Amino acid sequence: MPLLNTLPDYVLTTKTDELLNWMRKSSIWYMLFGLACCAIELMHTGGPRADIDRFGATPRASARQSDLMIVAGTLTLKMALRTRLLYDQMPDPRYVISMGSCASCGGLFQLAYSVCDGVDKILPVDVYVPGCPPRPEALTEGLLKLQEKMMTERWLVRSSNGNGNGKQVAAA
Amino acid sequence: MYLNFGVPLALTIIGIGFVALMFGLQKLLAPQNPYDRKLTPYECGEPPTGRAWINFNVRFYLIALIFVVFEVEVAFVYPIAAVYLDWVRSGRRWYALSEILVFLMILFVGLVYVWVKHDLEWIKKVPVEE
Amino acid sequence: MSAVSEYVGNIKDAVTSIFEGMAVTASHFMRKPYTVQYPDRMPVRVQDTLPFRYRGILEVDLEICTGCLACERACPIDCIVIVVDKDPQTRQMLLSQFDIDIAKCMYCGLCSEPCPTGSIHHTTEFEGADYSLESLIRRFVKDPVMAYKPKKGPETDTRIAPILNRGMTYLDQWAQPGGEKPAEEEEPA
Amino acid sequence: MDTLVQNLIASGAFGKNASPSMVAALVVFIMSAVVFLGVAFPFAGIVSWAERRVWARIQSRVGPNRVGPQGFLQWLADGVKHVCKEDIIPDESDAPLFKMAPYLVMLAFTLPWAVMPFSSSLILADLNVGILYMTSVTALTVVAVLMAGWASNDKWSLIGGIRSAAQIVSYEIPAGLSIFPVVLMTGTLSMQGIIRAQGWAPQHWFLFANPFTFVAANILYISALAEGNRTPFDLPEAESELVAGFATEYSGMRYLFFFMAEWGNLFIIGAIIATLFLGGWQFPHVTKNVIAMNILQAITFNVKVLFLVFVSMWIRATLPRVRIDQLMTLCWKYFVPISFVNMIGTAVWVAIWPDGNSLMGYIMLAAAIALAAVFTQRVIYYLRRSRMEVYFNPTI
Amino acid sequence: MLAQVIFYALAALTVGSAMLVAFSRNIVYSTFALLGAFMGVVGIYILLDADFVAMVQLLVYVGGILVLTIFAVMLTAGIADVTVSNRAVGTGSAIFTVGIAGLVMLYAITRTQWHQASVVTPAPTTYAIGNAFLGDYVLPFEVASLVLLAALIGAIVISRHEARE
Amino acid sequence: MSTLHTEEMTLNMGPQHPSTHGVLRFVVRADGEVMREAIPDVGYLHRSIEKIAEKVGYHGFMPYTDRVDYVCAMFTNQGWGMACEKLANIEVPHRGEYCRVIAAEFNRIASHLLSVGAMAMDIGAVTPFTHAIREREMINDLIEELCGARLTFNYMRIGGVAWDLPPGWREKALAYLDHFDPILEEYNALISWNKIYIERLANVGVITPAEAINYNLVGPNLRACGIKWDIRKDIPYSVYPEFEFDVPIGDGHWGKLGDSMDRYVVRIREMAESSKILRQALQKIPGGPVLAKVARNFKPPKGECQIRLESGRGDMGWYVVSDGTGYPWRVHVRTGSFAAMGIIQKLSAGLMIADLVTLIASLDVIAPEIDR
Amino acid sequence: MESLQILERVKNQFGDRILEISDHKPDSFAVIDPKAVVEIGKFMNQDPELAMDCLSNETGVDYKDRIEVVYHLFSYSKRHTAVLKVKLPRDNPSVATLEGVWKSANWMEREIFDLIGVNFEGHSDMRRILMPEDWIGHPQRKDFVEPAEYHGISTVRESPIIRLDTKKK
Amino acid sequence: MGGGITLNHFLVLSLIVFSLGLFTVLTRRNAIGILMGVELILNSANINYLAFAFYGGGKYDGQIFAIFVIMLAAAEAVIGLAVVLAIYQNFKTIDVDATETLRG
Ligand code: SF4
Ligand code: SF4
Ligand code: SF4
Repeated sequence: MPLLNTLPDYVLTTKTDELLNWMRKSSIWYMLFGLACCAIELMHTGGPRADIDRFGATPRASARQSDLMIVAGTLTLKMALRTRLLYDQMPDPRYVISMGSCASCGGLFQLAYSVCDGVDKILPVDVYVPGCPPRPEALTEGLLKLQEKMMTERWLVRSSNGNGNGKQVAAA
Repeated sequence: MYLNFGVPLALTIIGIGFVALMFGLQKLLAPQNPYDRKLTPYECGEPPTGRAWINFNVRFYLIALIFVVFEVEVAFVYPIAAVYLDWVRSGRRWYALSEILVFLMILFVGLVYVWVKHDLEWIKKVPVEE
Repeated sequence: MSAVSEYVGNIKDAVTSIFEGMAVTASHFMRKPYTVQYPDRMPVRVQDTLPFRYRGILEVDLEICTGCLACERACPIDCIVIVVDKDPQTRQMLLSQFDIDIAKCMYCGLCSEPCPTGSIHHTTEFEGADYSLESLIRRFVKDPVMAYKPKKGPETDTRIAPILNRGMTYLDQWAQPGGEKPAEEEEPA
Repeated sequence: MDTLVQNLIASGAFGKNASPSMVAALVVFIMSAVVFLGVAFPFAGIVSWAERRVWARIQSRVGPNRVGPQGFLQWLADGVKHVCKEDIIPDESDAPLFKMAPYLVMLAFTLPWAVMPFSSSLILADLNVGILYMTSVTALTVVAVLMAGWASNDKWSLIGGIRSAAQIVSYEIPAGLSIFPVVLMTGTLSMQGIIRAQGWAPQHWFLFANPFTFVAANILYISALAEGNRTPFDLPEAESELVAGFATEYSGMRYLFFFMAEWGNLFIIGAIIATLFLGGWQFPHVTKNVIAMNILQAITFNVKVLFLVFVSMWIRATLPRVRIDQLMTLCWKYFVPISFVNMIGTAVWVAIWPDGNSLMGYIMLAAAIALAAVFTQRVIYYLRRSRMEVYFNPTI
Repeated sequence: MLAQVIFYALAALTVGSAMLVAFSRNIVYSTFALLGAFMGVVGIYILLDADFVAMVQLLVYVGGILVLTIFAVMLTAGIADVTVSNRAVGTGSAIFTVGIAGLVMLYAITRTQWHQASVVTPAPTTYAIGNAFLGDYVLPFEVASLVLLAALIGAIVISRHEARE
Repeated sequence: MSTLHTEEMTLNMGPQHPSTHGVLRFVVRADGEVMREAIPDVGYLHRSIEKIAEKVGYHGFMPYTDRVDYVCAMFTNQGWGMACEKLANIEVPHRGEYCRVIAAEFNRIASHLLSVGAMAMDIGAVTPFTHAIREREMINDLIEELCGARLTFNYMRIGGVAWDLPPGWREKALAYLDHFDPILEEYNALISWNKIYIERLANVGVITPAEAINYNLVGPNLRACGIKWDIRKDIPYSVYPEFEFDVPIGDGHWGKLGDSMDRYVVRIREMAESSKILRQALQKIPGGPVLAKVARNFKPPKGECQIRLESGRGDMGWYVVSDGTGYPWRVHVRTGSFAAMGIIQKLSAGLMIADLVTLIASLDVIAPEIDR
Repeated sequence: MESLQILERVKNQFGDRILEISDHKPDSFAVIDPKAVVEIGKFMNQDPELAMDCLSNETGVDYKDRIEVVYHLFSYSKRHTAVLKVKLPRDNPSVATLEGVWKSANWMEREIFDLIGVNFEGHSDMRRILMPEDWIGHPQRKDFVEPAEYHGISTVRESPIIRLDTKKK
Repeated sequence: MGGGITLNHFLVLSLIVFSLGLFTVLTRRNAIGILMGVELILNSANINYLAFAFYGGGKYDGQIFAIFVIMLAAAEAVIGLAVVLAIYQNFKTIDVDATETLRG
């Protein structure tokens, strides 16, 4: 029986939480999920210049082993359903970074008939990274923002704010 | 000797215990939030088509057949390889050598046979469309 | 080529080519990495190293914005919203809203080209990641300000002069392809 | 270890009438636990971090450097993260087998440490079938992988599992055959015996004993890589083809165990090679002190092993992946016949020079040094050739 | 004492897995249960001071035959629907036959007075076997290789005509 | 194996699959490791750019052309520019053409780098990929300084280019080229002539010249089949006639003519050619304006035209119908990847799953170019 | 050969099946009878003078009153190009496929079917290629209206910026 | 081997394994299942060999026989499974009864 968000709020438990969060945030494995132009910048982010591996973030091919889904690019309606399924197949706790204008709100493709304007229509998004495409440093900054968010999460300690562990997304 | 083989036993227990311990820890620390769509097989985002438990290709199977024979042969050669040096030292070298040679040669014939009969090749023929 | 020599040749090729490849990787092992340790472990901020033309997040100097709406018209996807109206008493153009949705913007630069004063311009800033879309809207007008009136001759106001100066240099160096005159933009498209 | 037990009992540490078998069991258990938790498990983690760093460096990146000094604790972070991950058991899968596979994999990874000869006396169990034991326990991996691949009920997993199994079993043949030259020359199967038969000086290593052993060493190394599913033989985990191979459906801890076993096997591969061909822990007798001597030997052994581990990382960063049919061709048409030749050649060699031919050792050593020289020259050539100072970014 | 514990543990493993093999309704489970049986037998061999044989068992059975069997199962059985092992002989009659045979042998075992020599101290067996192979048993040894060759070629020939078509 | 009736298994490769470049999907009907066929399923990135062109004006469409083929967006920019110029026949200043060529050729190198790098990664070697990315970073630095963006350039305008070369840029570019040529050689030593690599690529996915033309393959894929055809030489546009360069074509040196290895090698050699062109262009770039005067509300006369140019993926056609208003009536882009994708189903029969990956990579298909 | 000459030659061959030849700059084209598409295609492909071995582009255009399918033919051997058009009625337009002559027509026609809604008779698999199978309507038509939602995903997104209207202009 | 483990222990153990193997052979209709049963039987035979060798005073003949048995088992498995394969691809089933009916 998992004892998540059950323990009372002592120094020890909070410290444990911090440790766990710190460990978790230092090993974010993101899913290889490039959709469009931003995918190129995603590759560059993994590449030599802005080496996101410094923060322990390595790409994984399978949704089962990834903690983070970087939605990099235009989300078409045809792709949206698959994206939802992929997100569902990721194990909790899981996070989503919406990279680029298209993923955030459809961006310049709001005029298009076949584009789902914004990934937040189908997934809960944690961090929005503006840019078209965001340069690798910008994406790195988005990752750091996500790490900050993870640090504020309550893991074992009972969570007063609604900031429980992960996002227990219900079946949809 | 029992003492020596106690070590693998101990390692077995330790290994299994370690894994079990870790799983226990995970039970404690990890969230559990299964729902049907999460439990579907991973198919690159597509809903799965067809089942995975199917009759697989025979190609690996022939490899395995050949493998077992040579595995046994390896198992046979170990003891004679171990004593070979003594026999050489005790002056019966050509006898021992010929023994080994005969044994290996017979199996080498087998390998050559399989080779020339093209049973080592990976047949990349397009299966006929029915 | 006979079978045997091919057999041997294959082995030879494999060994030599792999040898070469290993040499290359070894040499790379000796070189220093090419990584910019953004954000913390680097001498200068990345923003300062970016070229002048870099199209980062948009910035508006309201002091020199004439409220001509050229940028709003030029933007293909309407992510600029400007509300400018005449003040009944002082017959002045009053800018009461100037919002840019940087989440929607595609950083194409089409808006800053027609701007007569270079008021709207791209900065080298790219860090804008945030937790919500609302916070990605840049609101420049806190309370209504008067639109800038281009004067004949040089700018006199000491407060505005440097800004206008920057704007003009920006126009010259960046935003006026082929010496196209801003005068042409006035006619409605 | 027997001696240790006798001493303990004699010293009466366990009271007057301690049953020897119980004491022995206790000692064995504790020692094994120490070796596993103190060496095997941390090594598996650390090598994963090391590989990421080495790999990154070769790709002119930096690699994980934020967790702890130079990111040294990255492996710990990964571990804890996986403990905190949800553990998914797909409902299509065959739950019992799905759960059992990680246990088997870990078993296959733990067992070989029993005969790991760290030094002249630091060895858990000097089985007199040591090397045979070492090779045969890897058989468990095959079953585990097949189990995982089948139980996942996922196509990628199935293909990955079957590929992996076929590959491991095939390469057991050249591996086994390549061990024989050493066995023929030493006449023993025990790890310590094999090491004792060599000297500390390179020309006394079996690597340079004669041309056949040199080839055998290389074949054994490559085959071991293939058995460990390492590039260029990482077809089962071929990310670009099969998503994550037989581990596609595994998440959280269960996946981590496959991961760990793979890294940990690197050490075992290195140990086998170092023992059979690189003279194991052999170190010149600089001191009479047994403790100091053992420490020196342990260091020597580990240095050799780690070097081999590094080489495997290096290879992984260099080579592309072969196709399954090429894999089989390489095994059956190149390695197996060559190993046969090796074995026969060594047998003849031993028949002629039962005590080895020291001159040959020197010749081979010289040849190896010449090869290394050529290699260095190439490396320097490439270093000179490229002008990496052309970076337009002042921040580098 | 300890020896007894270990023996019974191994025996339990062996028999348990064997029962799973015999009674499991899913042939895949039977196949993987075979692994347990083999491992238990390996342990028994070691108890019986036959380390080399144990290793060979591990190498050949677990590493070879078991894998081969798993492949065969994966290849032939439409695995998803082989959860039933329909009976050739009725279970009742089978149990009857097996029971009779078992009882007879049990009787034989318990009644017979085996000549038991004094237990020798365990010694490495590899050399002895090797010497035997090169010495007294040289003929069977060579014949063995011929048998293997025959098996190899036979197997290939049998499965040849579907390798070509 | 087929007499053994091993059930065939239907695999979904993609849409999220590491090997498929961008979101493509293949329904693979495989028998064990051997494929019976792989049916491409595209459209996961259909962003209706052609329709958007009818909503935003001629100038406003320029940024969208970047997204048609983001790996080498310069060519799409140029294509749109050329189409509009042909419609309204506008004369592009000489220096403007030079700027276009320079930018475009740099972009071609970047595009080919990504292609060959991704190919190496699909075959399992990650280091070449990261090295290619590193080189791209440097090219990006250059292009960024030129036009202010790394990927979606929006550099060209109808009637020329938006910005002149910044001061000191030529020297940097030349310095980069000096750095690039050795890197290319090193890259070859690292991966191209690697035995395993050649074995993986040779004799895989062989395309005969006739097929290539019939399926309307273009660019490197066409040249790999031994057809010496390059728009830059054969239907000259821009200022390419002023440069010395030759067109590398495939010669089945490692396997059959027109196999994956040929396609790969053609790309490698084209990078060297591009660097040649760049050196010449940077040497003899003339002075003058870079942008012709074009009214901001650009209204071409009624009519239609198609232009073709040699993009990174080969012959790219822009078909524009104008009804005389400020908005184009119909825009259609004919891209290389679209055609290349059409041939995969035919080629895939009898390959292995691993080969499908290399086949896709060697054809260098890019999702947005297929779907637009 | 010049484009116009090519069209003339075809005209001589087929007479009144070529409905019209326009030398409108910059690209001249010929409008042909929809029923004759295949034979004209075959002719232009096989005729040694023309040798149009490549159908480099095929696309559909929706003029509000009619739908045109445009063929851009090209010859690698002769290095000349020609443009053909067929005019089709707007409600269920249909024309014979050129897949038999040029393989490249296969996907292009699928795209035209998907986006414009021209049905190509005899095409090997006339499925949607870009849009999802369950999509309604042909987007490239001028009168296409974007559906409000697709599988529960609404396709409209209001801008987060509220234009505060002080007074009407 | 101390601890009061006698020869009979091993014999009984091998007897049980043998009976189970026999049972498998009898009841399985799946040819592979039958082969598994045979493997079990051979294992029990080996246990006997080794037990007798062990308790019969340090002679190694038992072990050598065991090795030969293993070899034969392997050969038998190879041939057997090859036959299974052949049957399967001739009759599309490995149900032994079915094959009898199908034959001829
Ligand atoms: S945000 Fe821009 S760069 Fe990213 S996918 Fe959308 S259009 Fe492409
Ligand atoms: S940069 Fe482009 S998209 Fe952004 S506001 Fe300006 S014109 Fe609009
Ligand atoms: S174009 Fe410039 S001056 Fe005109 S409204 Fe926009 S920012 Fe102000």
